[in-house]
Amino acid sequence: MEPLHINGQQIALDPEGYLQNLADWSPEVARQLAHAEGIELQDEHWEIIELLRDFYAEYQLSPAMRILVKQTGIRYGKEKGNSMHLLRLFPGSPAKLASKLAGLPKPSNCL
Amino acid sequence: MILHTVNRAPGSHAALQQCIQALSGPAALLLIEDGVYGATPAFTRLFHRLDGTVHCYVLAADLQARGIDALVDGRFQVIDDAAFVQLSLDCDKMVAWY
Amino acid sequence: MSTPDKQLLVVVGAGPHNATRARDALDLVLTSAAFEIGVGILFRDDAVYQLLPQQQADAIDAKSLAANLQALPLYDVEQLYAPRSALEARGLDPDNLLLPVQLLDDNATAALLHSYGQILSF
Amino acid sequence: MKIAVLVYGSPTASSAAATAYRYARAAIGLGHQITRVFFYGEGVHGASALAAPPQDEVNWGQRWQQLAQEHEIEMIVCIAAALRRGVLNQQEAQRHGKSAANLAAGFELSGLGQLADAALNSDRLITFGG
Repeated sequence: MEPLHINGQQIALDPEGYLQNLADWSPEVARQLAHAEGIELQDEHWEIIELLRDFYAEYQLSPAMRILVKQTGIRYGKEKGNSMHLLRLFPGSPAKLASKLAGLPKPSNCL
Repeated sequence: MILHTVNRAPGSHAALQQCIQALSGPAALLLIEDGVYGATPAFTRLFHRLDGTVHCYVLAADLQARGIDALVDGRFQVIDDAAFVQLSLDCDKMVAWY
Repeated sequence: MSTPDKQLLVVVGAGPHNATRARDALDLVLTSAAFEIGVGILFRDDAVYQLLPQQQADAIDAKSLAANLQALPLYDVEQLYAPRSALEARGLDPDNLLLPVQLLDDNATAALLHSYGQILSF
Repeated sequence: MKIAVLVYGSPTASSAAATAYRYARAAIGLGHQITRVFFYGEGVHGASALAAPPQDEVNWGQRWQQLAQEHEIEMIVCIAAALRRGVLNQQEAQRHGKSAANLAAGFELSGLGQLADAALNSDRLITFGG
């Protein structure tokens, strides 16, 4: 996929638009990746992206959907800890899409 | 009853010892692949811990392939592939040690 | 949670850097847990080395299995076991482990194998 | 009886694929059904269509293909383990920008859920370690 251009730097993407190099992630990268998916990031999106980045930093894992829902509830309250909230923010498959925008490794389609 | 299989040679690997340590009867212990070397007399001491409720088997094809079918210790019953299948069905689950 | 005969016991015998065995076992556990299948782990033999705190996998450019293991409680995987003899044989202190594991004597380890519906060993 | 088989060893570095094959054939011969064979860890190498052993040696991948075809056995290859080791179907090759695909016909890439399912929903799960 065409690379992103941020501050004169090229950010390489793989064929599905995931970062080739996870260290390239920045909030601006997330904004541009989201834009390519037709999403304009709002505060509620950033909450999930931050949660995913913290989760990954601590456990070196991308959480499965069920775990993401649970963790969202613990951190941001019950009204957000459900799959409807996540589906509204990240349509289709929320755990996968949000992980992509958060700069986590591409899942192996394992689940 | 649990079927335990061991596929590593006892001379170079601890799988057989580890299996025997975790065994309690009633159980079946089947040696396969390089594990069949464990059925030769040099290793009988490893089996002293087992009581009569642990039945010991060894897979015929793997013995023949290694030229040791004449060396099998009397504790073992030599079985073919079909008997292996039957044994795995007589037991309700298995643990593979490798 | 599923009934005992529908629960899996994943038995792992490899240390954290022995090929991909420890990770393969853990991946199966996490997948099962994500599908809400009841799953326990028996850390046998060298697998107790997985439980050492202060592992620094990045020193050999490896991914940290220890970090992954610490996610187990979040996945509601709380049936964690290790034979006391495996720790003793390796001179490890049972009070200084990464995760709260239930220590078993050899008879209890054998009984544990009998108590699960299915066993998958790595 | 419905029997599932797990192959966890590579066809060159272990006997897992060979022993599992003999077991499966014997089980079918006794009238049992092998529902699924799951290839995990180094076992995924057995699903490469590019293995080209000499003619006087057995190609275990091919033997599995034949057996699966004759007896309608699902042959599932763990996708995560396969991607790590370079065993890819066309779709994954594209997803990952690779120049070739090598998953042999008759094998299917899928997730570990298929192994958990086989463990809980078959009469037996028989593991062949590497």
